[in-house]
This record gives sequence, C-alpha cells and structure tokens, in this order.
Amino acid sequence: MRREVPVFLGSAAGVVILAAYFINYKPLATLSAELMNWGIIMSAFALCLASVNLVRKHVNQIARKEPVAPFSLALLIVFFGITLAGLFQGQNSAGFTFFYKGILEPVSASFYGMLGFYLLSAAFRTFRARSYEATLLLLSALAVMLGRATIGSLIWEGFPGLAEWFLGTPNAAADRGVLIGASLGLLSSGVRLMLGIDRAYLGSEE
Amino acid sequence: MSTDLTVWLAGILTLCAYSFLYKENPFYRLAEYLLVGVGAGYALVVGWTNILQKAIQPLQKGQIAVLIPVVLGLLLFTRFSRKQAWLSRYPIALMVCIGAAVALSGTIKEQLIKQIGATMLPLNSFDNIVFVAGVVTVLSYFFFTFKPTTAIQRGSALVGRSFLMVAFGSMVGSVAMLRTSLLIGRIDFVFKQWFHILK
Amino acid sequence: MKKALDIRWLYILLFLSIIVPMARPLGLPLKMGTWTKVVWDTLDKLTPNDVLLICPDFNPSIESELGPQRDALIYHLGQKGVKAIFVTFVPQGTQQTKKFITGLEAAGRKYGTDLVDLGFLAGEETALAAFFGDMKKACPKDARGTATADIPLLKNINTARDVKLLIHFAQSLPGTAEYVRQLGPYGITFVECVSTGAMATSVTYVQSKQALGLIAGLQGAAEYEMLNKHLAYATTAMDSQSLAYTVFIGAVIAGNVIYYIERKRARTK
Amino acid sequence: MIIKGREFSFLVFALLVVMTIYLMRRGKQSWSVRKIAGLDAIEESIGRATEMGRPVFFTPGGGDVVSGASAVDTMAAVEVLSYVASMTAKYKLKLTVGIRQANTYAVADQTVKEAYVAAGQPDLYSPDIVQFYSPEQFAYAASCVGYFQRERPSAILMLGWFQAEAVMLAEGAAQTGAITVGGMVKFNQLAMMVACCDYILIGEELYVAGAYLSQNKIKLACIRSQDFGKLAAIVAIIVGTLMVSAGNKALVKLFS
Repeated sequence: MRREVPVFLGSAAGVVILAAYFINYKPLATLSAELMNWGIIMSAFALCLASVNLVRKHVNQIARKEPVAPFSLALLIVFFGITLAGLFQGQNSAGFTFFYKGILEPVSASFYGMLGFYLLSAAFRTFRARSYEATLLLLSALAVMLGRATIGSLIWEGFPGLAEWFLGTPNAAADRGVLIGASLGLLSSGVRLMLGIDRAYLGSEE
Repeated sequence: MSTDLTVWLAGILTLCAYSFLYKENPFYRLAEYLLVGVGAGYALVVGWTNILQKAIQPLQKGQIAVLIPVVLGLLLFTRFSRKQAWLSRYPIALMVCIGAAVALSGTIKEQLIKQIGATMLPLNSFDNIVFVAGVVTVLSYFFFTFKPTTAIQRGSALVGRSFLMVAFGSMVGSVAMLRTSLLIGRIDFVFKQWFHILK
Repeated sequence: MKKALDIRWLYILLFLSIIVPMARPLGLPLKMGTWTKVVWDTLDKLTPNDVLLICPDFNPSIESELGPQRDALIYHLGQKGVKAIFVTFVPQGTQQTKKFITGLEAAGRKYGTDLVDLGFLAGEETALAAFFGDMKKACPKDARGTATADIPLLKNINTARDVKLLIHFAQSLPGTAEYVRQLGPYGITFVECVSTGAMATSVTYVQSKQALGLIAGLQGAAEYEMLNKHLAYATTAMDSQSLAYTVFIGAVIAGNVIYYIERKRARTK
Repeated sequence: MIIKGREFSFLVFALLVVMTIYLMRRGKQSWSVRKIAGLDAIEESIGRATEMGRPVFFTPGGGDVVSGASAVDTMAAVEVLSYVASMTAKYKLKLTVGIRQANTYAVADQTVKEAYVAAGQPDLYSPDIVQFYSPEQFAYAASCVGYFQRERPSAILMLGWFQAEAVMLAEGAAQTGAITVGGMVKFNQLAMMVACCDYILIGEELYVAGAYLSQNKIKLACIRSQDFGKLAAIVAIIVGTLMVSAGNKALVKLFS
C-alpha cells in the first residue's frame, strides 16, 4: 500500500494532464493547469531539499572527522554565507554578488574550460583513423572544425559552407532519426510509468 | 593589478582549479567544494523565493488550496526519517508523473509527427536525398527485434551507423570549439581583468 | 614517460595560441554564416511596440560562449527599443536576467513599462508548460515583489501567444527540445542561442522550421557583432579561437600521421 | 470533443499506447534481439581481463535511480552491471564499481551482492567492490581517473548517464591501454565516448542491453512496440517523400 497509493495518484495526475492536452473540456484544462502549478511548488521544495541534504552530508563528514572534513567545513561556510546574504539582504546585495562573482562564476567556468585539455590530449592520442567508422567520425569532426575556424577559410573558401552542410544535412538527418526513435521510447516509458510498472524512482522496498 | 577583492578571489580559485592539470591536489579540491557549496546556497535562495511568492503569500491571502502542494512539498523532507520516508513517495510520484505527462503531451505532435512531416522532402536535390536517406537508415539501425534477414535491412543499418558516425564527428568538432572558448574566457579573465597585463 | 612529456608541450602550445592573439590581434577575416544572419534580420524588423519573451537559461560556466551573445543582443535590442519580459527556468539564470535589464535600462528602456523580470521558476518542463499557458498564474509577482497583475507591460499579456517572439538561451535543461515541445501549441517562433556544444543537436529543429534560427557559440556572437557594426569581446576572442582550433586540428592530423607511420613500421617488421 | 488540430496526434498516441499494452500482455515469450556489437565486447573485455589477471572497472555514471531524468538510463546500466558482476564472480576477477550518487550506490551494491550469490561465489563478494566516490561531478571523475592510473584495469566499462565529465573519463580510460566500452543514451556526451572508446553502445542499445541481459519481459515488449513505431515512421516518410516529389502535399499537411 505504501507504494501503490502514491503510484496511483501520480498516474491519475498524469492522465489528467494528457487528457487535457487532447480533450476540449474546460474543467479538465483548469485542473491540469492547477496540477502543473503544484508541480512548480513541489519542485521548489525539492530544490531546497537538495541543499538540506548536502548540508547533512557534510556535517556528518565533519562529525566523523573524515579526511575531507576541512573541505566540508569550507563548503558549509560559503553555503551559509551565500544563503544568509540572499535571504536577508536579497539577490541584488553586495554579499550575494560577492559569492556569485568570486566563486560560482570563475570556478564553474574553469572546470568546464579545463576539459579542453583532456580534449586536446584525446585529439592527439586517441582520435585515430583506426577503422572505417573512426575515419568517418574524424573527417566530419575535421570538416566542422576547419569550417568554423578562420584558418579553414584561408586554406579553402569552401570550408565554412562544408561545415554548415555537415551540420545541417548528414548530422541533422541522423539526429532526426534518433529523435523520432527517442520520442517513441519516451512514449513507452511514459506508459510504463502511468501503469505503475516502472517504480525504481520510488527507491527500494521498505 | 586589480584592487577588487572579488576579482582576486575569482583569480586565485581559477588557478586552484587548473592546478589539477598538474595533479590532483588540495587546492583543486577546495575549489570544487566551494563551487558545490555556493551552487547549493544559490539554489536554496531562488527556490525559497518561489515558495514565498507562490505558496506562502497566497496562503496569507487565504487561498487554502495552495496548502496541498505545500504539504506535499514538506513531505519530501520525511526522507530524512527512516520510519516516515515512505511519505515522500507521494510528492515524488506526483512530480515524476506530472513531468512525464507534460513532456509526453508535447512529444507526440512536436517531436514525432512534425519531425516525420519535416522529413517528407521532395527528392529534387542532392541534399534532400541525403537527408531523407539519413533519417530512414538511422531509424532502421535502431530496429532490435526484427531479424535482419535481407541484404536491404543489413545494408540500411550499416548506412545508418555511418550517418551516426558523421553526426558524432560533428559533435566532437563542435565540443572542441566550446571548450576552447571557455578556456579563452578564463585566460582573458586572468590576464586582462586580474593582472591587467593585456589590454 | 616520453609520451607524457609530449602532451604537456601541446598544452603549452594551446595556451600560447590563445594568449598571443590577445596581446597582438591578428585581425583574421570572419566569414558570415547563414544561421546568425536569419536571426539578426528577424530582430532588425522589430518595432518598439513588439513584446519579446527572453529566457536566459544558462549558468555562468559557459559565460564566455553565451555572454557575448547576450551582450550583442542587448546592443541590438537597445537600439531597436523593444519591450521584453524575462523569465528563467534554471536557478542561476536570474543573474543573466539582471545583466540584460541593466544593459537595456542603460539604453533608455524603463522597468515596468518596457521591461519586466519574472525571476526563476522551479520545475523545468512542467514550469515551462504552466508559464506559457498562464504567465500571471505561474508568476504572481515579479522579481522585485510587484504583483504581475499591476505591471503595465503585462496588461494584455497572458499566454505565450501574446508575445511576438521568444529568445531562448540554452545550456542543458530545459533545452531546445523542451521549448519545441511546450511552445508548439502557441504557434510563436523562437530563436535559439546555444553554445557550440549544443549546436549539433539544435540544428535539427531549425531544419524542421520549429525554431527560427540559431546563434551558435562565440563565433555566432562575433557574427552578430559584425552585423551590429559594433565589435566587442567576441570579435577579438575569435582570433584566439581560430588559432586554438588550429592547434586542435594540428593535433588530430599529427596524431594520425604518427599512427600511420607506426602502423607501417609494425607491418614491415 | 478533441481539441482542433490535435485529432491526428490523438489517433497516433492512442494507437501506440494500445499496441504497447497489447505487446506487454502477450509478452510471455521473450523477443529475440539482434546482435549488439557493444554487448559482445563486454564479454570479450572480461575474457581478456581473465587472461591478464587484471581488474575490471565499471561505472554507471552520475545518474540517480530516484530522479526522473536519469532513472531509466541508470537502471539499464545497473542491469548490465548485474551481468558483469556474475561474469567476474564466475572467473574470480577483481571488480570495482565507481559511483557518484548515494541512491545509485545502494542499488548497485545490492545488485552486485545478489549476482555473486547467484553465481555461487558469495564469499568473493566484499563491500569494497562498489565504491561511493563523491556526488561532486569532478571529484567523482577525478576519483575514477585516479583509479585507472593506479590499478591499470584491463577492462573499463562506462555505461549509464554522464555529463561533461564523459570526455575526462573516456580519455583517462583510453590512456591506460585497457579495453574500453562506453555507452549512454543522451547523444551530446556520447560523441566523446564514441571517439575515445574501443566499443560503444549507441543510444537505445543501452536499454536493449539491460532488458536483454536481465530478460525483463515488459521492457522487451516495449522495445518490440518501438520497433513497430519506427517501421511505421519509415513507411510514412517514404510514402510522404514520394508523394511530395510527385507534387501531392496531402501527407505533409497531415504531419504538420
């Protein structure tokens, strides 16, 4: 019962939204809009839950004096710093902006930029024309890179056009094929969900 | 040299992050943990603003119906209790099913029917022929339960896989560009905004 | 160990390829792509009474790709003098909205009558669906705490059907696909501003005419700056970008030449 | 009754749902599935690990079994993990599983334990097999790469749900000289894996692998139903294309 009732209510909500999409009946549309509104409010709670979860985890790490405890402490300090600044002084305050500009902006951009070095390493050591398929992949990657870099158009005028062709024709076609397949996949996983067959997301049986 | 404390912090943390390229070290780890802490705090603040505007203020105005999602939202927090954790299944099941139904309703027309329709191109140019052939063969590559008995089936799947490889190549090429511009952004920051070496 | 040494030289080469053009701009010519031009032409036809919906759904992690696009759009829209509603579906998007509004206010637009910031909405695609269906219900107040029913700009605007055009900045979720799914019923066109990483998957929707056009990455921003005739960060960064790609291309070619030679040698043995 | 302009969508939707449910109900027999290259490679890589006596590494990526977005992909990866664990138990190989999410950890640990028991090797199971690295994206990726460099596994399997760290894992794995098998459903990060890994499971192949290895009849029925959907799409595209080429736009209008 502890699983069946939630699954049943969830399915019912899902069916209402699907029905409202197809059927022209005012009360159904109103109910569907209300359910979506609930979805937003619950998601906002979920966002806060994730933060509370994180705090618990790092408090535990500090309490257990794990090797990463000092880092956990630093994490908690900045967490409470930005939260307090945001809640009490507002999202336009100097304090909130300090954490955003001083930590969030530079560190997230740095990590994503760092992957460039891995990519360069892969470009030199791993992207090899080992087989027919790998050769196709390489040629298309080179065409896109040459077309989007100025160096390409200096070598041959046609590279930028070729890059747009690769992206807009064979790439878009493959993507379209995958998309149609994925939409069908979404549909069947939706059916499993509404029928209550897929329940892994509810966690283990207790 | 910049005299702004925020710029200094940002600069030092940028260097901490890149120190990973030499090897994994505590400075790198510090940057990672600080990022997670600030990101979570940020999410909490904007999430709370949503709750305030969409739940608490309407409740104060007497809109009792809002109580339902609020209670459901609060039930999420029962996950921290071993005994009551099952209660959190109500909001989770609702969120997952509402999300799936919303996505599903849009998928049928916009991503299935319209995408099929947009592929019906007149076969009067090389590009159109390649495009239609690409979509059809890629679809045929993802047949799993039909036995590939005829040469057409096998050939089509093979061509489809080739189209996929070209698509992957385009993505690899594009991602390479993304990563370089991010790197450019960081180097620009360090040398122009922090050290003022370059103009 | 010799190989590990090699790769670090390549890292230094990549670093140099970025920093040298910053110190001494090369002024490499930029060739205009068709996608960016379509977007610029569409936006250039707007009049001051047109209302846009702008959704900057991106994090600062890709600031150097989408930031220049944002700035180029601020410049263009500031000159056109259009009205704009801002809302975002990723938490950190609120900072991007702020940058937009500061920029457009500097161009003489007024908050409340020309611009409004509806902040962030949790719930990703569910929020998209709810917002497009009834904006004032989804956002009872704007980010500054004013009731949306009292905001002059929103007087005649209730659903996505009431805006002229949507501009969406995509990083991950909600991305192009989510917008296509939820905007479909309202029949309004939208412009995608994407990082080059998402370009390859977004282009399908441009082909199917479900999205109007695409500004892709730093290069898209540089092209936009050129069309604006107002050169800024993206144009100067493109020199570094071009040289850095050259290092990438060189690395791929060098790697394959080495591979080819090694294989030939192994065969003759 | 039906909203104007959505009649055809409703028809398509209803047909697909009815077909899926019908196939699920008569899915007593399990459908035979075509050969998937990446799936054979898993077996081959474990075989090679046996010859070399080096460990096997598996990671399902950063997905969470309880989050809607990544749950399906992660569960498919766990189904493959169950098979991998039964193989390593059979050949008495060292297995390490690197995990990013706490919920996924619980499921993966349980799965590995059951697989070892089912293979008749319960004493080979140890709680050290499944390791919970860190929910922090790059800390998790760095732990995996650190493991590759220290332990030099002979087979590295990265199947599941990955984000930007995919390139770090795939390149890190390729450098060790191990046989690498990558696979995920989301396409944007998959490209990096295709470029770096020896073998790959492309897109839905991961679902099929999971359903096939675990003989999950309902999921196999869904795959069967999707195959029919794809066939219908192909037929529609071919007919529509021919009609448009001949100047008849009836079908294009229906599909817009």
